[in-house]
Amino acid sequence: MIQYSWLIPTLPALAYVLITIFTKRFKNISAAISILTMASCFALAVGILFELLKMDPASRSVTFGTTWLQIAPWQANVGVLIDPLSANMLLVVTFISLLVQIYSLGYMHDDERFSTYYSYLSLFTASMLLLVVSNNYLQIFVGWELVGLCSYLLIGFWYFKPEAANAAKKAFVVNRIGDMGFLMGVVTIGMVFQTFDFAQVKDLVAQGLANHTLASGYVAGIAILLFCGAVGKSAQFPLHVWLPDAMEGPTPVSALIHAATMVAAGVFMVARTYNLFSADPLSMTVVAYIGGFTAIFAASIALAQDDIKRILAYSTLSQLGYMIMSLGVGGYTSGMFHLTTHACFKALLFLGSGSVIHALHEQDIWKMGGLSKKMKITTITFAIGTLAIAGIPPFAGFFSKDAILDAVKDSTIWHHEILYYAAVFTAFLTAFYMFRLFFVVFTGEARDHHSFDHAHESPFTMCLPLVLLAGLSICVGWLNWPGVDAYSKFVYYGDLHLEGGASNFVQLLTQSWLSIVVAVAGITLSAMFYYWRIFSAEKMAVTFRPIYLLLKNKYYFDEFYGWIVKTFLFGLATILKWFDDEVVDDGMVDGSGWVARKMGGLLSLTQTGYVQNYALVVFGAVAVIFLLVSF
Amino acid sequence: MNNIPLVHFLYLAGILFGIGMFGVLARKNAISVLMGIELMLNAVNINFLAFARYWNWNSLTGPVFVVFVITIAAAEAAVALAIIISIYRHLRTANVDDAHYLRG
Amino acid sequence: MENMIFYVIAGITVASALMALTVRNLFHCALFLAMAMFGISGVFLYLNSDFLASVQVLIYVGAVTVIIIFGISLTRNMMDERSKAMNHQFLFSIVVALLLSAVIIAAIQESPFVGAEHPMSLMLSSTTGDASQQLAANIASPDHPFQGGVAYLAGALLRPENGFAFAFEFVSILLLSALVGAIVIARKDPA
Amino acid sequence: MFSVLATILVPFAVSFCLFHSVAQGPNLLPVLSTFILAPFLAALLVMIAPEKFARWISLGAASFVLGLGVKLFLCYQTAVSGFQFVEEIPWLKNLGISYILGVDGMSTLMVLLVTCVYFAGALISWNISLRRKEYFVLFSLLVSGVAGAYESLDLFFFFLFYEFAVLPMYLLVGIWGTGRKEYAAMKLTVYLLAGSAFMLVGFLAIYFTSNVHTFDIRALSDLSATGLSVSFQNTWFPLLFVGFGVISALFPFHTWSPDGYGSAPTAASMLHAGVLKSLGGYSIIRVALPLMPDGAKHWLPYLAILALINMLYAAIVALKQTDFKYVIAYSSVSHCGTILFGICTLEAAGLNGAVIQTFSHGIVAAMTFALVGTVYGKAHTRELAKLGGLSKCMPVLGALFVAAAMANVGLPGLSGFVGEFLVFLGSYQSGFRGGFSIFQALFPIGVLAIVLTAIYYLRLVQMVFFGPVKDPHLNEEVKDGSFIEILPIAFLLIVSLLVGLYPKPFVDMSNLSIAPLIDHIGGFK
Amino acid sequence: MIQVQAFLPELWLVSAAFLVIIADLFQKSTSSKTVVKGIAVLGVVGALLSLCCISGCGSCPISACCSAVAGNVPTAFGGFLKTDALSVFFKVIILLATLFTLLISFRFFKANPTPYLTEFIAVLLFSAAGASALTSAQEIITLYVALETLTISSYLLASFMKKDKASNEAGMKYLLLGAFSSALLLFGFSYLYGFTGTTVISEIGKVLATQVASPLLTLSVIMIVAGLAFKISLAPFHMWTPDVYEGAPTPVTAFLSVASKTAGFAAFVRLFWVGLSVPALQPTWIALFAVLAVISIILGNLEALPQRNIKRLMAYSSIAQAGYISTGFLAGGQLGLTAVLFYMFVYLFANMGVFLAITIVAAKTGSEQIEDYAGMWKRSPLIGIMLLVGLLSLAGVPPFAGFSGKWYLFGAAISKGYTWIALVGMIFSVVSLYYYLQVARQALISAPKDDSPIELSWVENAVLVICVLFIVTLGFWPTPIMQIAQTAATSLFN
Repeated sequence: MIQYSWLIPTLPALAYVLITIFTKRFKNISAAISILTMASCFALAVGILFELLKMDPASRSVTFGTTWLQIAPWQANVGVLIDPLSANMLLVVTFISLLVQIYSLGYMHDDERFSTYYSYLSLFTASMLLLVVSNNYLQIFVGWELVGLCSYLLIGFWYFKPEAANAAKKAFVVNRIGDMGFLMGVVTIGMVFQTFDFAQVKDLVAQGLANHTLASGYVAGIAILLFCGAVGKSAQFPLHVWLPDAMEGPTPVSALIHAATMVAAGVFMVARTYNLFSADPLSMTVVAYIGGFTAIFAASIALAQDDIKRILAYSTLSQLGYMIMSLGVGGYTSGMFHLTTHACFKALLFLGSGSVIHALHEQDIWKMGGLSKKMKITTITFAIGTLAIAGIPPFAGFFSKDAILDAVKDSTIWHHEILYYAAVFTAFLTAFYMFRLFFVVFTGEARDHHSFDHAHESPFTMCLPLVLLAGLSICVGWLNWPGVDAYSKFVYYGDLHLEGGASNFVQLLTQSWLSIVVAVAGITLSAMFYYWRIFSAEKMAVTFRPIYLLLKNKYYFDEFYGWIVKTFLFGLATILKWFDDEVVDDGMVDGSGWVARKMGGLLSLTQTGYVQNYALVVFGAVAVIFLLVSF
Repeated sequence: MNNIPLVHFLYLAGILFGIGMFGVLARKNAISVLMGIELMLNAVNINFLAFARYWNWNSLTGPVFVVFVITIAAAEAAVALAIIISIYRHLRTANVDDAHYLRG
Repeated sequence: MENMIFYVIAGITVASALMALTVRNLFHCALFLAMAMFGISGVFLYLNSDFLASVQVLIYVGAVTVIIIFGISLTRNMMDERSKAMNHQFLFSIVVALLLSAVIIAAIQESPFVGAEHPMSLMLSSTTGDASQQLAANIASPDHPFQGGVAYLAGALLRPENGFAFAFEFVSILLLSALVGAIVIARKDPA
Repeated sequence: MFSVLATILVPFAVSFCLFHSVAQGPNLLPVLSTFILAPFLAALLVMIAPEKFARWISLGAASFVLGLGVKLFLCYQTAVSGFQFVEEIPWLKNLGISYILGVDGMSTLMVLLVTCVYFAGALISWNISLRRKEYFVLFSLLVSGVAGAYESLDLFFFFLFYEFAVLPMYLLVGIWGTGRKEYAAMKLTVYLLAGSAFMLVGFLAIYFTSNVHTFDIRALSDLSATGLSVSFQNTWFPLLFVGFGVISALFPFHTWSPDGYGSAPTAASMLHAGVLKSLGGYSIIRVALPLMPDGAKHWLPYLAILALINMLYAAIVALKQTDFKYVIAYSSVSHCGTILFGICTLEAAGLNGAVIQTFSHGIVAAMTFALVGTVYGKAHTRELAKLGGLSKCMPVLGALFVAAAMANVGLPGLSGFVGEFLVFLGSYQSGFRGGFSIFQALFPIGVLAIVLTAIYYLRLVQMVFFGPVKDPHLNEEVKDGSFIEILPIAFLLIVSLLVGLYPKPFVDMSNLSIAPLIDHIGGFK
Repeated sequence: MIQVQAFLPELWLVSAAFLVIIADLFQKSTSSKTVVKGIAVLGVVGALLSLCCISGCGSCPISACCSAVAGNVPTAFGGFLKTDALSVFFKVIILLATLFTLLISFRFFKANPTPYLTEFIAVLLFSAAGASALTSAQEIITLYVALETLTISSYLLASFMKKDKASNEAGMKYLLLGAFSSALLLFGFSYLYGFTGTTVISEIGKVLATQVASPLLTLSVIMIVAGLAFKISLAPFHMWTPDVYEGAPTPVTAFLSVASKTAGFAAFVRLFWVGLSVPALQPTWIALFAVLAVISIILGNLEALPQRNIKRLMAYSSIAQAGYISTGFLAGGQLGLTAVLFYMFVYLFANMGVFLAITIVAAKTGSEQIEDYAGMWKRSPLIGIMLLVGLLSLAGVPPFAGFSGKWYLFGAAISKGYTWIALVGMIFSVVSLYYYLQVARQALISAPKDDSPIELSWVENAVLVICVLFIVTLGFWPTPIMQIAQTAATSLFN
């Protein structure tokens, strides 16, 4: 099966081409093509997983490829690397993608650009899978950029909405800034190691570090450059600003791209190039702190948001911060595990919110309420998702989050205790704001009766993915059921060693009492505010108005960046345009023409028309020439 | 045979050439300008003959040149006067300055 | 004595040339010019060129000056006393004329002609193989210096093998052309 | 539509087969001359034929040449490399001038580029109605000149063909342009010829200083034979570089480019931006580097700064432009900066990047200008303030423009990425080799261009195609591109995709020229 | 031994001139004077064909150069007149220029009737004979007489439109400046004679070869340069050019710009590269020419920029062209002189074609202003193309012959190390493009103010087409003319 793995990115790409060129006008055929290719990709991914499982754990890595371009001494390949990491990602991507595509059948049904939508989804999946199966740095960059394009296209899918167009542009540009670093990293790798191949680079780094021909600081530099890309794509601080805005895209897109898969690409990339990151504590520290900071930072913003999708977006940021932090502190497995579980429950949450939006045509949570009465399936599945993200055992989030907290606690990096407390506090915040969302939207009384009256449960195509994902949100975590540790034994870096040490579920619960406590505390507090209404959120907002405003306005980062861009970039552009128009063009170019014409005009004044003046010049010239020649 | 040094003839020619030049440059009237030119040509003639003597009449080139110069100067004078008369018909003047419509 | 007369003639020539180009009245100018031409023909005599001296008198005094006076008469109001003789660049002209004259005189002073009466050797005879050498051999030698005789000149001008014949013939074309053209231009067309 | 397809396919097939038969046997057909003569004869034919046939003849010739170009690309023997299909006719023996045509890998690519753009340009000019006959005459002549310049191996003919192309350009801009067309035409012409002033004097200086007494580039490239001293090279290399650079809109001699392209008719800007402009970088690689390697090594680090300024400065200035076409024009300037920067690296990767970028820029710029022209033809304005939401009424053109923008931005999968990536790789490598630390300092700045390019292109997409429709008239009256308008753009997009998706054959082709050149020069050491 | 071949063309021209005058006696003054025109054209064509007899090969006159160099150089008048390949080449240019001038004058005088057409033609032919004789002259007196024949006739030609104030003024200015330029020239000659005792150019060279430089000698060289530079309108002795070119009748302007200039260069080439090409003087006058060439290029091109009158524009252009040609001249040697000859030949067609176009347009519109050329592409495409091709050839833009010409001129300069002159020349060529293109712009881009077509006679059509073809072909394929020019240049040093 693995030898057909190259088909995984190719099939959706073909689907894209087919839809774009031939079936634009036939909605159903387009959707069918897209969904069928995705299903077959999923099947392939499953097949690959099983084939890998059959192999010896130490050699679960298959790679093959062909030359893409060649300039001695470089050879850039296009190829496939199948190992547990990519198999894991393949499953996640193809599965979520498949579900989202099914879901979209209902969600996008009335859109006139239905086929285009599916073509973009196919293209996205193709690019994402290209990235995932890549066996070299260049290809991963190629896929990386292509998913950026698809993200751009899908955020701007409703291009006629100015917000959507703006958000799309912002997403692409912010990502590009990160990608600039990534590209520099890739180029540096090419320059230093004369190859882009993961395996070769890995060997060369190991050799170089072993015989001290390569400074670990150098490797750390490369790693940090690469990490810039991850910061952009996984929307880590300070490049996080694009992701909330990306919610302007259709909700299934948010679920697929901006929650489950693409934004996780940064995490995946760090994991994929882990040998570079782990070479030096510096790069690890940077990664861990950026991740940790993003986690708490985004969670705090989520507290004060009103838009259902934006809350989820900030939650995504926060969870991505978790994953990055986990990788940074050495929790390779826990990071990837959280990626997997998060993909399930975050996709669930987004699709659930999509279901709500589909029903109400409304995104402001304060205009919702009491939806549990009308949308049973959505409510239940959403609740499962919320519990999962809050880290309540035995839902999936509990296992992965706890693993991360463990990893942070056990890590050896600089002041890891700060990170630990931050992570715990984030867990508390997460539970709080997620349940805030849940309570406000699904419980209590309807606030906007007009839209409430029209609300209805979503069609089957939308509910089916919700149910499937809800099931997964419960069960995926059990892969790492203490004592079983199936996931940890499959995806790991270096030599296999199981940490945490909990051998059964009870032990795990006792070990991780803190995280459970904070989660429960968060839920309780949230319930006090929004369910039982013991406290008034409005009063709190008034009392802590500066903090509330700060959070509500996302720490004014958009304004700050906007100000920087406007002042510096467009200011510079204004100055340079002025320079170009006035100095270079009018001054130098037209100026030289002007000077020439003026000189011509002045010189032709010497042609006075008086013939004796001419004679004077002639004789004068003879005398002057003679004097010049003689002296 | 006189023994006036060659350079004295040359000086004389130079001075006459200068005077002729001055006439060409400074006189207002076209005919005066023409006179200046004639003087310059005569200075040339003095030079030729002086050098011919200096070269011991080794060739007749000098005097021959003078013959041609005189002839051509006469032709030139005739042509000049024709043009001056023609221009006089238009401008009612023979001042060189007054013909300066072509310029720039 | 002989030399003194030369310098007197030279002085008169220069003076009348100067007068010819500074006097306001054009008739007077023409007369001074004629006088200068006389002077120059006198100088020609000092250069052993009696024929050319007479030609000078005939052509310049007799023809050119007359033509000029004729022209002056045709363009009558040139003698208008009110108009200035000199143009606007009078001062510049003095400067340039003096400058160029000074340059010429200075150059002459620096030249090998100072003090030398004849060239050291007759390079000509050693290098020439052409018409002028034949001339040199035939008609002129230090013993029989050229006296400005008509015959010699005629020979030089007219014998085809002497080379100058072409120029002599050709100058007639020049004269013809000048004649034809001058007539056309000076002629007063019927209106 | 079918007659158009027939006009395209039949000559294409004919030339393809014709060349095929020749390529098998002894080289009897002067293939390379055909690239020059076919457009030239087409021009003559258009001149003679009635006006209504003008565009058909041109299109036929363009397809014929395209077939030939593709076949040339396929038939070039990569195993042998070096100059192939050489034609040599002595012209002025005593002055060492010969009519020499020949292609190596790099010029094969360029010839292919010329033919592609010619083809697309002929299609895009389909609806020209003003003085149509003259238009197609000049258009074909332009191609003839450009093709000659890329094929010439003799400096005299190189120069001759290059300038031969400038003149039709003047008239094309002057007569069929828009806006301040006469000013722009004059500026463009004067600038390009000013650049060539240095070229001409430089060529002659090389001829008279070298010991080989020929204008044959092949012979002149042998440094041991030419004996051009280091001081000579140091004097002339920068002058030639700037002279060639003017063609590629080197800062501060770039302003002809926005004005010229802003005013030029669509096909003319396509050909100029796509093909003629690339000649600058091409000739630096073809002439300046091999002939004066020491001068190159001495000067390129400093000249790299100019190239960098080009990249970044033009990109920033593009941000504030208010005219649709001016943004594209500045983008083209910026991309040419990348080409020059690639050359300045003096590394295999960088130079290959420059060549690929040249090809890519040619295709992509032509595509972008074709789009701008088509949109302008429908919306009748190019002011960004008045445009908006065009995707609503012209979705296909909108999608194509996004594709073009992405190609410009250097998105992988399209041709722009390959070139840019190699250029950056080369520049880093160049610094790494320790030749000049200046590169290492400059490299990160160069990468900024990819962000800036993204910013202004996306701004453009947003302002023109996205958002609400600003002018309600547009929505009602304007139709999407017709088949004949879409065809050339789609064609160019496909070429760009080909290069982007599988660059190996193209890079291999270019490396056939670059690898020996790098061996010859030796790089910064 | 006198070989008639040495002055056969002059004989043809002079005889034609006499015949013209005689024939006129038998024609009514009001008739169109077809016979007179016919005789004139035949005379010039005969003169051209007579060049074939020089080598006796009977082929075309240009190829006669090749055989002439083979050794059979017709000589007359004791070697004072020698028609070598170089002079044949110059003669071809001059005679072709005369032929063009005749053609232009026919159109010109049709639009501006004059009773003196016969006299005009006669004087023109005399003048051409002078120019032609000048190219063969090997001796200064002969050269001077020929030069004056050309010049004095030119004064008359310039003021020939005696009812036209501008023509009169042009004539007077030309005459006065010409006369004292020739006085200057003669003064220079007199000192040269003083130093060498001979007027035979080759002997002057031999005598001077042994002498050291002295200020007087230098002065005489400068005066000669000044006197002759007047003829080729090299700055700063160019001042007459714009006024005279503008005021003179267009055919005369054309004649002056080509024939007279060619003659001037012929004199320069003989005098300087044979007579004064000695160690004591050569560096001086080469440096002098370098400066004058550069000044001419700069002044001519800059002053042309603001011009509105096309003839005046062409005047400044011709000053600049003189500068370009001088760069080839000062480089000298076989290469430089070849370049000069080739460029002169190209210049002939470009300039004459343009002047023919100017005359035709002026005859129709009565205007010489550049604005009035608007829309020529519609009124007469051929004229539009001629202007474009001719002017761009003058600007040195490929693929026109002017480009090849400049390539050789600047190549020659660079080969002698005058790279900076070439650089200046090229840069100002670009400046020149600005004003040349202004004309081309009006003619080919602007919309016509007046739609009425301009009709051309078949001869004019043919001549314009020939000019265009010549210019384009020579641009691509200069080889044959280059080879002939090279043979001609070589003959100077034999």
